[in-house]
Amino acid sequence: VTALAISGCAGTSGNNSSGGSADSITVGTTDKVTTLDPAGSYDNGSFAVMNQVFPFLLNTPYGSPDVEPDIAESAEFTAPTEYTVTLKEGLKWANGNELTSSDVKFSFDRQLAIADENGPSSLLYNLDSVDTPDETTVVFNLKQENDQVFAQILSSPAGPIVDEDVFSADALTSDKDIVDGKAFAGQYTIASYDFNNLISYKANPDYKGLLGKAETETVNVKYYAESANLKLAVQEGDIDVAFRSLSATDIADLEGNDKVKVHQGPGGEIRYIVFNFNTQPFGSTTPEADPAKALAVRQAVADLIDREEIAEEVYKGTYTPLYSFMPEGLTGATTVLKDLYGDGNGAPSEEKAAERLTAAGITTPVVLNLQYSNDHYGPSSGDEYALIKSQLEASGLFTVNLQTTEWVQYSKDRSSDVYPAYQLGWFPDYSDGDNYLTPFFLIENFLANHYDNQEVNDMILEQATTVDPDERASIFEKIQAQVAADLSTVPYLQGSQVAVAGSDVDGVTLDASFKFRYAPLSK
Amino acid sequence: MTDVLQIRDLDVSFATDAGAVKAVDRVSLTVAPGEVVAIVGESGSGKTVTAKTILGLLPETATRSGAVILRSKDGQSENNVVTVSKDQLRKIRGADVSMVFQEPSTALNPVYTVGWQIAEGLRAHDSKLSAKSARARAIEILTKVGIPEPEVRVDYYPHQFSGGQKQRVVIAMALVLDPGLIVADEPTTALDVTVQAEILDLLRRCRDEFGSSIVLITHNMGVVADLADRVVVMYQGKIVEEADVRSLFANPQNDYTKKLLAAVPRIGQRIEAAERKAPIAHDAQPVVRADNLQIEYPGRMGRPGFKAVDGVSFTISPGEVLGLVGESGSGKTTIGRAIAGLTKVTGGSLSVLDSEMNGMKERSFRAKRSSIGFVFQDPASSFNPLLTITECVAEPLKVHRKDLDARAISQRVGELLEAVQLPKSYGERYPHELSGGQRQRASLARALALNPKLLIADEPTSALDVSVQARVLELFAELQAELGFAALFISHDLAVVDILADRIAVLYHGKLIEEGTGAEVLGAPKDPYTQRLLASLPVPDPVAQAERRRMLADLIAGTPPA
Amino acid sequence: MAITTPTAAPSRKKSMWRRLPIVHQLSQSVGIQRGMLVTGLVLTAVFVLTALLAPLLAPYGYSQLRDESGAFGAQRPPSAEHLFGTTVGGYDVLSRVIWGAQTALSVVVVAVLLSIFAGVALGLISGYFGGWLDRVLVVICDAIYAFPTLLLAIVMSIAISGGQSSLWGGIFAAAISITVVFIPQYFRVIRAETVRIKSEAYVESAKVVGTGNIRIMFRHVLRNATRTLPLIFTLNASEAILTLAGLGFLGFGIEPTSASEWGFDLNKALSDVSSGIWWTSVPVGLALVLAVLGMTLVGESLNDLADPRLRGRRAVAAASGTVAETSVVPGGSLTAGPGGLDGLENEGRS
Amino acid sequence: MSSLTLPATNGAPTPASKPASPRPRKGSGGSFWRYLVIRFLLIIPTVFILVTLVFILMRTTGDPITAALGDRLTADQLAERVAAAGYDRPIFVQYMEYLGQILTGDFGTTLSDNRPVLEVLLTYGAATLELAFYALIVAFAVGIPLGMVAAYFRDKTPDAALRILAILFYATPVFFAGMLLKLIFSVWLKILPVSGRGTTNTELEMQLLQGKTGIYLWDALRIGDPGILGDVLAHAVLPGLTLGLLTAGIFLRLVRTNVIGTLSTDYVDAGRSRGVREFRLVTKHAYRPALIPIITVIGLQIALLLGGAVLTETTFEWKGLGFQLTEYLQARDFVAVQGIVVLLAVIVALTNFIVDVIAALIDPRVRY
Ligand SMILES: Nc1ncnc2c1ncn2[C@@H]1O[C@H](COP(=O)(O)OP(=O)(O)OP(=O)(O)O)[C@@H](O)[C@H]1O
Ligand SMILES: Nc1ncnc2c1ncn2[C@@H]1O[C@H](COP(=O)(O)OP(=O)(O)OP(=O)(O)O)[C@@H](O)[C@H]1O
Ligand SMILES: [Mg+2]
Ligand SMILES: [Mg+2]
Repeated sequence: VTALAISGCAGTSGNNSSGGSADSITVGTTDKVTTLDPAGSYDNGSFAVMNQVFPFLLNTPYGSPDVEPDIAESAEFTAPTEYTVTLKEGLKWANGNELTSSDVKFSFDRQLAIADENGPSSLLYNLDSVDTPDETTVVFNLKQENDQVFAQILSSPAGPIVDEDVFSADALTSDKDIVDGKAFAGQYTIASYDFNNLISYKANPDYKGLLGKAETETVNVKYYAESANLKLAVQEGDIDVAFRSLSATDIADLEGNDKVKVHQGPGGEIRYIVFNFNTQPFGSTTPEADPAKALAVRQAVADLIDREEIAEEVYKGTYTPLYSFMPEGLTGATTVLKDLYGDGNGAPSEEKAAERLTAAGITTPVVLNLQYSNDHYGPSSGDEYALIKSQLEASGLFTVNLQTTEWVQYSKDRSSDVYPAYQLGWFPDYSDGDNYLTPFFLIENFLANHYDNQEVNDMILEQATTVDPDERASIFEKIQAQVAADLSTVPYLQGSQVAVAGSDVDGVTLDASFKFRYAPLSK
Repeated sequence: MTDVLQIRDLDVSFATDAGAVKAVDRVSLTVAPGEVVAIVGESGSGKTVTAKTILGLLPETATRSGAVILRSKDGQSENNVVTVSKDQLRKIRGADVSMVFQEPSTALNPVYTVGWQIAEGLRAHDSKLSAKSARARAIEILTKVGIPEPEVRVDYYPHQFSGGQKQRVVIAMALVLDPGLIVADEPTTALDVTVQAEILDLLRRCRDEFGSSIVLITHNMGVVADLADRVVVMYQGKIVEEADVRSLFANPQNDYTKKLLAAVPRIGQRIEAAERKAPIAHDAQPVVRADNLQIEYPGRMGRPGFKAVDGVSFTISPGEVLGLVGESGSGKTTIGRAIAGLTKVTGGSLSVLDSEMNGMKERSFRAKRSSIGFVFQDPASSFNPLLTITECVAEPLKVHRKDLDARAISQRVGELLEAVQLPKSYGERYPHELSGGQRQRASLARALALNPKLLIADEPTSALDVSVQARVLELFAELQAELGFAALFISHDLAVVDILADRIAVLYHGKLIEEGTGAEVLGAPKDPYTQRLLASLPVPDPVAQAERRRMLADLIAGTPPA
Repeated sequence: MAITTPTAAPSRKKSMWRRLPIVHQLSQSVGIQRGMLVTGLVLTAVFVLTALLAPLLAPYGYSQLRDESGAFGAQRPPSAEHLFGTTVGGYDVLSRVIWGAQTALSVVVVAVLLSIFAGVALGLISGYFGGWLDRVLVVICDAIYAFPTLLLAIVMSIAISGGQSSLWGGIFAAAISITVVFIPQYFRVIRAETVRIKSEAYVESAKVVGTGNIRIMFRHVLRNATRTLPLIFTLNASEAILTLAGLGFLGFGIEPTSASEWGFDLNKALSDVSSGIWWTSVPVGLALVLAVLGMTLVGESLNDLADPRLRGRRAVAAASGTVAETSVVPGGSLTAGPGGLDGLENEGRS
Repeated sequence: MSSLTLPATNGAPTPASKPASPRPRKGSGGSFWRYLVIRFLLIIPTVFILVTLVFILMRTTGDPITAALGDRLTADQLAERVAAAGYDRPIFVQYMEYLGQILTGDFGTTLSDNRPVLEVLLTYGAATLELAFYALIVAFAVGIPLGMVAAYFRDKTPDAALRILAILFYATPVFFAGMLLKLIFSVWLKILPVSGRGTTNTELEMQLLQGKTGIYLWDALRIGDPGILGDVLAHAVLPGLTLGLLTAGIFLRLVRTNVIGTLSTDYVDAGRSRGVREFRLVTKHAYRPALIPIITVIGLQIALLLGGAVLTETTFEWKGLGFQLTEYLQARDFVAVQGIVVLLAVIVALTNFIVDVIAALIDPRVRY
């Protein structure tokens, strides 16, 4: 502990001492950690910490969306339901304990055993049991054959490996015990932990995995509540890097500032409108139920939405238009909606929408009750939906009743058929196309919007077990095309990752892994 | 000039919500060294304003003209208070002229010790004075005004003194800088008569021992007779008469002065109306019978309660007027309220119109209420400010006489108002638009609305001027004679009670110590407390008062204080 | 010392008009006190008028994003079409400010009315009857009072926003949240007044004649207990605006598409402020501050004027000048006038 | 108008009526301490009512699982987890269970981030206390002297100016004022930090300190490094000013009205009649008696101060109770919310209790 590298330890005056000297970097964020224990949290803020300090069997290398062995030597299907991972030799936890297959088995067993209500155990839906033939070999026994997603899941929030000597097998372990027990084996260890205020990371010399050694010895992460403060902090040089989430205005302003550089990368986050097939206009439980008319309404909405305008006006380019169900950058993603709806080039088309509605015999304007959450998807949802409302109404084809509800109620209502059409966002658990399809378009899906297409259902199940990457990509395309025709949801925005760093900071890496890693940072 | 104070052509006006009010109108007067000048006059005649002008204490809303010339005691300097600079005025205050306030408890700052407050005046005039010697001076002056154990008491806070002691402290503060003139504005009004006698004694010593002149403001002619050398009578802002004390009482010149003197109640005085009073039905069932009556106020939060009335027995027969006297806090009001059912009886028995009040249920008593009238002490607050006089007087009728329609009620109200000699047209006014005397008459009308068998009058005249008081008392006597109700008449003024009551009861610390006819109780008091009470009462006659003063001194010397 | 009571009251009509709250005080006030009251009244009047006339005054709707010539665009600097520019959400700032007055006023009126009714009723009953009900209510109200108002409003708004938010839904949700905060305040004031009035001689005299409780409560207590309400009303109104803004700022307020709300807009403008975009926040902030300033000034002036010790009065020209013989005294003068001895002698003895 | 002789402040127009609650008059000193004990015991029902109220409000409007995973899991999965955690049982049953826990002194661990509630309270409570402390210093230092100045110049220009200033302090929303202050002092003048309670280095030092209290000022004094102390103080300036001025506005008005009120009492006149200087009359004779109602009302302002602290804490990244409470509210973490509510209620009740004692110490009439 005494060796802790605190830059300029003594005598620093409070004024404007920037992030520290060359061997330390300070990152600011508005994320929030809930708990360090991988079994107890399923959110971005906590996962961001885990990514720095816990080892993963498989991980996404810098610049790629696909997974490769991290602390593992190899990982492959040794039988249709057996996924075998071999660990590297001589792995150690920062506290000196050996990192063996037994830790791995412990980690997954406890995920399933604890199945914490806030935890990600649901991601391990296909894991049956874990065997450890020897110190370095782990065999995952799966329920379904050839699960192509399982490798991704090992890099997801369900995937961090934990130290069996520190963590409890059947209960959540407190942050304090984790930090005191130095149960870390990722690129960094945590030297000092002040919950949701300041975390000080120290490079882990024992890390031998895929991602390589950390460039900077000490990284401090400060947690902010207000993005306005985060912005001022990076602008004034109090911190070196600001990552997640600056407002669009802030980013636009910082772009004109020489002292900092705005880095942008692909983001996995998408925004979409969900239609409830039962209660939407002409939905199956409404008095004038008519599937064809209902489809026409959905299509007309897709025709009228001006994605470019939303991205530019509301988000100043920090979000980009999304024309498919899978975000751009993922293997297999298409832009199918661009061709099918609007003017064919991504811009809206009133004529086409009007045509469609007329063709379906619908008298306009159609009254649409549109619901959004005012706080859950960032502060701009209000502006976003005001703009969508205005876009839909500008054509005269729709009358939109915009409504908003506090998040918890919203979550309950949306799955109980209360909202005919509503806003949702999605942040992926792992960067694979499957994660953008399975939750939404299976017959029993998480949207509970009564979308029911057996063909889509089958194709989704099929891609999950298709070994050949090209074949799998083509199934992805087919699914997207079919869903685009059915329009269970209308995706319209894809978030990009934006980090603002001092101009002297190198190594800001924003890639399709959607994980922001501190190790490459240096200055 | 040898006069300590010379006021010439003083005019004072106030800005008020209702426009300008002239309070003092061309007043001129002088005070010679060592002289006690009393200013008397009805309430609001400008006495206090004149006094405050002498010290330059008028509020900012006041405008003055004329001259108020003050001479220092040693005759070194003279200042016109009206024109002098602020700083100079500050220097005069306390040193040349000082003030004794009416209400001693409000004139003392509750959060500082009396020693601090006395020293404050010294320090204001001598910033070099050490804390130690200021304290010594404070102890010295406290000794002189007769505070026991002054070395200890100097560190007491005002609330740790009794009312009379507080007034002594206030006087000590006025004396400490040895001013040539002390202005005392009603220095004894807030005190009981026995205490009042002591304070008057002290003031006399101020003059005799310190050689201070005193401007004494009061409306109590007894006090004037006791203390003053010369008297100035004010009426409506003007001085209407000025004379030395003996000749004023013996031979008043001005009409107003004559009326004023005539209106002062005296013991043994009978008024015409009271002579024709209704007969007392001694044989009939008494209207009120108290037997070992006890009333205890519950203590706050588990503390033992306070016994305000402790084992009192008396009766009131139909048509009889019982006068209840006693010093402040002796339990008079409590008894009155208990009879009216406003305060719970906690022990003994009290029967009112054949209802037992101990354990009384409001519901069962409500019917009896129509037979009881209550006249409150403060006429201003006993009327709902939002209702007209007519509405107020009609209230009991509306509640109890459901048989009467609006016209009948209004007619009855008219009759009532006329009975108390208020023109009917006054009924449309709101309470605040009536004078105190008029309000008290309206209050009487309301109490009589239902022809009660029993009237409880709780100090009905204590808020009134002597002159108005005389009228109301007369009216009361007249109505009693006419209507023949029984009455409990509560007052702290022996003379007032003597005028009206058939019998008088003296209350002391919640106990009834003496009861009898006026002649018995006041003519030959048996209880030492009654004796002192009687002797303390100053009479409006300088010659007689000098005699009484000697008697009182003997009495006190003879009997150890109670 | 009693202040002069004018025996000869001016004509009744005039005095009724004069006795109306505000008007009465306005005519009472002088100098700087009047200046402050007038300033407050003017600001408040501007605020109320803006709110009432918002549909006429505002160039655009509160949630209007485009007109015939297309979308407004976000964060456009002030121009001829948009006097105060546009917000980050692409609304016209001026219109939002004007419509915001309407929201603020609605919330204030609903909140204050609701809390007055609830608070007055509870306070009256509690203060008049006393007993265990009184004790329980007092403890509850004290407990609620002990809770920071903004936090309480947040808890309430979460509880209420379970329903869907429309314009009035949003306003009511905000108003009810604020109401809960205010009820204890009205309760305490009215209860204290009731307890005081209950022991006033005129209530006792009503009791002595056997008047029933209900009649006493309404005829004697209620009307006298409500004198202080206009004052508290103004002070609470300004507090309501600030609470609403606080809610909006923390994201518990009214949504931009349901109504325009200043706190929400200010929150949105925070990023703008540090990016050199002043026009989205300054007009809103100013409107908010001025509205609160206006109402607080009125409230404070009423407070000062209600308290004779704090009330200033016009200086009288000169001692000997304008003065009439008005020193008719409370006791009634001895010789002159209907209240005096002579008067009595004349009319009496009939 | 008895209830209005104290100023009806914006923050709390009613506190004026508060002293109507049993403030013993002279001579009843013996019962004063009894009153204080009862006052102290009253904390219990207060806390109980608030806890109940908040529990019902929170639990009827949602559960922490839905709050956290509403857009992650299907309705069935959610329902399953909700049932597993027992949130689908009748509210009353859950409430009794919760009460049982509290009564055994077990505040539990937070639902949304798995931390011991006591630790949460200590950490954030310390921060809020420190902020309130700074704010009170500013409020006293600014509000009370200026209030006396205003009283001294009553109804003259300085008075009017001060009063308008006071209202402006109060009327400017904290977040707006805070932003402006940050722009001026941090961005343009660069003399004060933007936000937070210390620089990274300071905070790391604090973490290393054995037996840290979480009250940075205290911890910094113990570390004894002037640099760190300076840093902590520099970070305290803007939040302290923002919240302090808000409160100062209220204090100013309070002091002014009460001092003016006492200035017209007989004992001030008595002082005047003895030649005491006007200035001394205001600052000594009138001020101290005026202080008694002032202190009482100030006690009630504590709730306001804590409320204002929510916005100040958010604006300046001052991670304290109020800020945290809004977070937990949104997460429906009722265990954490209850804990904070209990603490707030206790703080408020304790403050009022202490205020009563202080008022008693100032007012000799109730001292024995
Ligand atoms: N501050 C004031 N503002 C307005 N009018 C006042 C003020 N002080 C006194 N007055 C008026 O001046 C007149 C004289 O009042 P003053 O106090 O001198 O009467 P007083 O003779 O002392 O009466 P009392 O015996 O009742 O004390 C009254 O009409 C009174 O109402
Ligand atoms: N509500 C009450 N609670 C407690 N004690 C009371 C209450 N009312 C009166 N007392 C006390 O009871 C005693 C008698 O009071 P009461 O009012 O009967 O006196 P009084 O003789 O009418 O005095 P005064 O001449 O001053 O009107 C006093 O000591 C008083 O302090
Ligand atoms: Mg007088
Ligand atoms: Mg009495």
